[in-house]
Amino acid sequence: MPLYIAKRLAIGVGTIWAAFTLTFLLVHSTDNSPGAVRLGMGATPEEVEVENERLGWNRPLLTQYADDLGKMVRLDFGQSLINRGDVRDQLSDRLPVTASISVLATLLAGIVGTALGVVAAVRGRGTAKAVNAFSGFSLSIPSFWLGVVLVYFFAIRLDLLPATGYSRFSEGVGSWLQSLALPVITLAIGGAAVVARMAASGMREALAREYITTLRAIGTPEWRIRYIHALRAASLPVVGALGVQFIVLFGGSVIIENLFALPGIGQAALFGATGNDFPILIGVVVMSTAVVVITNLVLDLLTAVLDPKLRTR
Amino acid sequence: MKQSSRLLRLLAVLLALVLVTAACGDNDDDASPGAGDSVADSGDAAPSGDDSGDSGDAAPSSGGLTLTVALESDYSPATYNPQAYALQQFPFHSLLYDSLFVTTSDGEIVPNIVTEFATNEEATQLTFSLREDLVFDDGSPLDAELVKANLDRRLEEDLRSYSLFGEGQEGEIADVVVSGPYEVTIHWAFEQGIANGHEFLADNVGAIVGPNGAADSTTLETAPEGSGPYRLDLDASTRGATYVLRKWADHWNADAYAYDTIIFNIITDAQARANAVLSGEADLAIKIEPNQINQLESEGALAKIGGTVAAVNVLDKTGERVPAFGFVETRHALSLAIDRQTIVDALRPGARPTVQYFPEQAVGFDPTLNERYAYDPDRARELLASVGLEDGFEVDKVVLGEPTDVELAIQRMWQEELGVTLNFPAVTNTGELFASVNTTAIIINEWGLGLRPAGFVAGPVTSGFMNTQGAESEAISSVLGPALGGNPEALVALNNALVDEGWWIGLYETFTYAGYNPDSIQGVPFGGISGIVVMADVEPVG
Amino acid sequence: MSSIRQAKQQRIPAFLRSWGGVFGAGWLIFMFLASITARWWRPYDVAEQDLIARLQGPSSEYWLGTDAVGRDLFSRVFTAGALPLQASAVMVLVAFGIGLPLILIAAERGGRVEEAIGRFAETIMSLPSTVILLAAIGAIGNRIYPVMMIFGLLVSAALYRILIGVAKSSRQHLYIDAARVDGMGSIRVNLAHVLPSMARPIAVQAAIVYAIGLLIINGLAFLGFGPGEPQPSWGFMIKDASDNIFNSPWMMVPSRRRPLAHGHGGECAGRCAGRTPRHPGVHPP
Amino acid sequence: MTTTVQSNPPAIEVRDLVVRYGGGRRAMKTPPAVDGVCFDIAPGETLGLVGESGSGKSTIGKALLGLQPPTEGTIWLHGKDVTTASLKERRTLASELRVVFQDPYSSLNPARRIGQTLAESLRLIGIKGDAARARAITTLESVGLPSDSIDRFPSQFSGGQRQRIAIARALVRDPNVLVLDEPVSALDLSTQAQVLNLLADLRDEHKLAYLFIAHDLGVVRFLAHRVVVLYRGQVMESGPVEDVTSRPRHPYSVALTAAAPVPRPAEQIDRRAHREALSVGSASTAPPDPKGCPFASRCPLADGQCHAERPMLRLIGGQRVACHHAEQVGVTWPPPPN
Repeated sequence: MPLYIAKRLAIGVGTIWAAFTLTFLLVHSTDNSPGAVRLGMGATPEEVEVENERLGWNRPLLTQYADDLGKMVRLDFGQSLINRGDVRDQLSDRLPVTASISVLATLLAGIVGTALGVVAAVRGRGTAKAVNAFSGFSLSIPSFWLGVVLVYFFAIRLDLLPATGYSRFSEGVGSWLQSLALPVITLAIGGAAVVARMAASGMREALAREYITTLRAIGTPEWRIRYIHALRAASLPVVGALGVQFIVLFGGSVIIENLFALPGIGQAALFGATGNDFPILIGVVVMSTAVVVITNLVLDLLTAVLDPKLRTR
Repeated sequence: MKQSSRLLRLLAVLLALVLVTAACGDNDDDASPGAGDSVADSGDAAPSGDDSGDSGDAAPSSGGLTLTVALESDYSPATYNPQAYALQQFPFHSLLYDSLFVTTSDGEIVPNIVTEFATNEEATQLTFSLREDLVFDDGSPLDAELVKANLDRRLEEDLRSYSLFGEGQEGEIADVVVSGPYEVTIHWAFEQGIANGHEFLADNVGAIVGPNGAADSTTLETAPEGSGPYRLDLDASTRGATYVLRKWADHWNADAYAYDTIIFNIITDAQARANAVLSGEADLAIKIEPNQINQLESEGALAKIGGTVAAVNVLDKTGERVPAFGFVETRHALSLAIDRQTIVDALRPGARPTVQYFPEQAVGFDPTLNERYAYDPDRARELLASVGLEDGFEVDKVVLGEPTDVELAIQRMWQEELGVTLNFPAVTNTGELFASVNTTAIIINEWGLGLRPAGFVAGPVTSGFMNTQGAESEAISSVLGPALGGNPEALVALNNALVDEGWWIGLYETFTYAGYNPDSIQGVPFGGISGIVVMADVEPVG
Repeated sequence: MSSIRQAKQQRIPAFLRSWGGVFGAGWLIFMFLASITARWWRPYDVAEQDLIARLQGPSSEYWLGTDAVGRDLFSRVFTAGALPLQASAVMVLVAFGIGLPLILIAAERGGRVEEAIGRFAETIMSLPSTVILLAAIGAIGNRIYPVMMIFGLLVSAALYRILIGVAKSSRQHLYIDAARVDGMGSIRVNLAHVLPSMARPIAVQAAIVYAIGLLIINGLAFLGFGPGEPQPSWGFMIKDASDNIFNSPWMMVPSRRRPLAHGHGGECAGRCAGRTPRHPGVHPP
Repeated sequence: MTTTVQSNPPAIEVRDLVVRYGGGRRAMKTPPAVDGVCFDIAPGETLGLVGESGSGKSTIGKALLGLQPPTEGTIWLHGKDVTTASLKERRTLASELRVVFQDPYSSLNPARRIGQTLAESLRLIGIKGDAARARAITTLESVGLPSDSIDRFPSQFSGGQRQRIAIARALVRDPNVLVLDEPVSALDLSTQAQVLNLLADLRDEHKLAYLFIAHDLGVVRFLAHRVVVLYRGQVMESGPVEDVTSRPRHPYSVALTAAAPVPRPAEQIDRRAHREALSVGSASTAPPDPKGCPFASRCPLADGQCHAERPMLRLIGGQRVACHHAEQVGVTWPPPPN
């Protein structure tokens, strides 16, 4: 087990390194320079050159890479080129928002998806078809379209939920949940569709196993067979799928945050992209990757707990 | 598919119900619809400073009122220095900084931290005195030395609000003299003097930053340093997204501000901004786009203020760039061929067609002008024929990126009615765009003329970038002097002259729109027709 | 008799043996052809406007209605397809171009080679792709083809994870060994035997990945990284529609139809190509 | 054994073959799949290679065919060292050394017509088009299939027919050595007999040498001249097929003989009872003591010596046996069937 964790950790560190390197290369592969971004349109080439010199942009690429990598290890992403603020501080302000959305969406997708999957597997063909149709439909609609429609109905027409804005957890769980309800639902529906499919096939497989027949033969109540024994067996691939789902939903929150005006990482990524704010871009990528890596590590451990075969490793 | 979409709807409702019930679990009235929420709750958002210094008579603020404002962009993106921004951003900075003079919601410019001011006889000097009880957080005073230190940075390029004090500009300052501990004298560079010079020192231009920021602007990049009625709660704020301002009870004018907490949420998406007001998350949304106007208007949550005029501005008055423009008949024909009502109805709902220069609310507005130059394509064709241009001609309008919808509409009208071809050569940066005024015949723009429309004529229209040819018009120059002095008849005459000479082909007068929640605030106090919301005058309902 | 029919079916790809698959594949092909040829048959130019007829519903004149400046949605919808359909195809090519060789090498070599490639794929897979794409746009600008190629690189890792098992089990076939005993070279074995035996899962994944590519492109356009106006893009049309949702809610319908139908087409063709993939792996955002 | 005449080298000669799966340090810890195996096959001779699954018999076949590189040892084909033949060498080699696999369903690419499969093999030695087609038809006919088989897909044939196709595929290059990797174990009994007869006929007709891999001694007895019994990658016993099957000298061979299926149910029951009486345990997953006899943990005769000392192959009677107690086997043990 410790070896297993160490291995996962090593992969996680590798992932963060890869994210950093990829973004670093992207940023350095352009004609644009941080000096030009920082000084804006009015600056002369000479001024831009001076500013680039000051920012260390003209040093050899490898020197900059080593330097930036060292800083990244200390979680120092430098200053934003646009608002001059410390990138780490700004992003750590925003991280809880994105994390809340994607974690809640993943949970919701997991719960709703599993429920749908189980229902599809246990009930008749009609239900299975309906669930299948639902998941096919939700997989193919863009989340941003869904978001617009949900806002229109639930926030504007029915006035049930807020359309925009984020209320901090510390300001009350109720308003926190309310402010996240629509974005989370928007994001979760696609994920629920995927989970539903996996849960349904896992459930069907589990119910077809021999030991289930044995349990039936010895008179175990049907609900116990379905919801205790079969579900436990089916939950393993679902938990595995949630890891992938989390990555997907985390990425999806970029669009959703802008739709719902939530001050999260995705919004920062968008601002960074439109403003060519290189430090923000690198910071966003590295920190998002770190979140994804940590979440996946947790899910891996959870899988290990659920799966006795892995525990011995 | 129909079936599955119904299923989806059902599912969405169920999910929403689950979450709402979860949300209701700990707070019963949270889910109640309507606007009361944002005003009534957050009792824990009491001001952090103790209010022992100032009296307890700050009656309206005792309830812990919160005002939530949705902004279309970050009003303080690069630094918290108000002098680096334009008037448009002042609603945000006005709460953090004291300004020498301010614009009220009546549109008047009045002293704020100035107690009294005077202009000398020749109008070359402006002397004003400051309140003596103004302090910053670190205890340093806001005195004459500091005001001088602020104004002495006027030549710094980054401090955009000071651009009018620069060399050759309409408000060039020769010197700032400290004439007493709390008394400052400004020497204007113009020999004729400036009669209402104090108006230059209003709002964002007159905002005074603290001693550290005045010494080194970069200190303002991470935190504001102002003596205003509110302090920025840096911990509760997220740069670029949310700014939380807490009232500072010790401020000399604290009683004038109704809210204990003001939250600015940056919502760049136009629809999301409108949604925020409609669903009650924001009490006030600054800048509403044309697409959202109908929606907000039907819910009774729209405020608007006029004063923005769109026009085709003729740069080539001599015909040396496009010979056809040498004839005043051509310019009139172009004006008569524009169906302004259709443009307004289709593309600028809520705007008002106009051919003239002065906004409806400004002195100098002349309703007869709109009748004289009303849409008349037949007359337009006649005019063109009269100068031998019945086959039309070609003219360029340089655009940055893509032409606007209005420009596309005008292109079509000129083509169909007159056979005049309007081309849109594109440039990719503003430098090129600005340079094009030296070579092209027309520009099309919306001008926020604000409070001093005549000054704009004296500046850009006759002697600035709109007249790089140096064209002269007796009709205009003869009335410009008295008009600048505020003579109503001269203003009307100036307006007529601009249109009759065909220098100014008005299109429509439009509005600045703001959305608000009528259940929580009384209305949107715009500062005159400047379209800037006066935050001090935003009042809660009841 | 039955064996003859069986033999004939052998030549028809599996996913075309169900109506859903035929529909999905047919729809994709139709949209692809219609979109890239739209410039020759569309009833109106994409920039042509009719201010009087703005924000109209479907009519005989404007089959899908008009947008906020009175431009024909039908012409715009179809014209808008060309770029995402092509860019997404490029993305799929890049993804398989990188992924398939790695998959084949890993499956053939096994052992440490497979482990190393697997680690690499796992690393790439854990990257939050949307954020990376935004960073790419921020760095190299709004250039859809290079950006989608980067996305292809990210997707190739997911493909690896899904298809490596298929490739390995495909190599278990004794006819692969038989071909090697024949003296066939590694490349020829892969091209002649391994790849064809993976055709079905590859088709499934290609369809899914293609649909995801479309959704990503439209998502980026929704965020404002589409082709510049007046060039139409589906994502921007949704944005436009959402800005006008009060004035004309129906605009959401035609603007949604394309991405939806595409997602669905890919999804359908993919699903029908085989059974639902056990581990879908790649999903739309 | 090594008294081969220079002018007439054995078809196959294998010396000290060791095969380990995987690479690196971890592979060195696990016992090799094949551990020091030696044998050779004369031209026209059939050698049976017997052992239960996991005994390494298929691995030996793969090593011969170049599908699994040997870790140590040498393989000669007609006196030529082919242990590490390059792909190019393999291609010429492939004409001499062919294979028939166990599973006729997996060994033919279902997407290709029979003709294509045969032609593919021929194309590699430069025979194309009509010449290839003609040769393919001849070969198919020689294994008892109609000539129109050439345009059909594998799915249109039964298991036995497919195995004939597989044999045709092996023969189409006109080889002189065939590796038969359990060629009939996937077939039903009547088909087994047909295929075995076909193989015997072809051997006689073409003077083929067979390495016949099987997991029971029954089918080996029918076809092979000599037999090698393999357990955990090591040779337990080898010798003429009659000697080994009728008078096995190794306890493991005894168990294998008893396990060979017999077509008569009554006898099958007797055999099973007998096998149980042998009390030979089933294969355990625990690795055997590297120093001792690999079979010791299952062997009813095992004693301290067996666990401590690995028995060497000894010549006893007609066969070579690797057992400390070989003399006992067949004399005091096992108890006779009742």
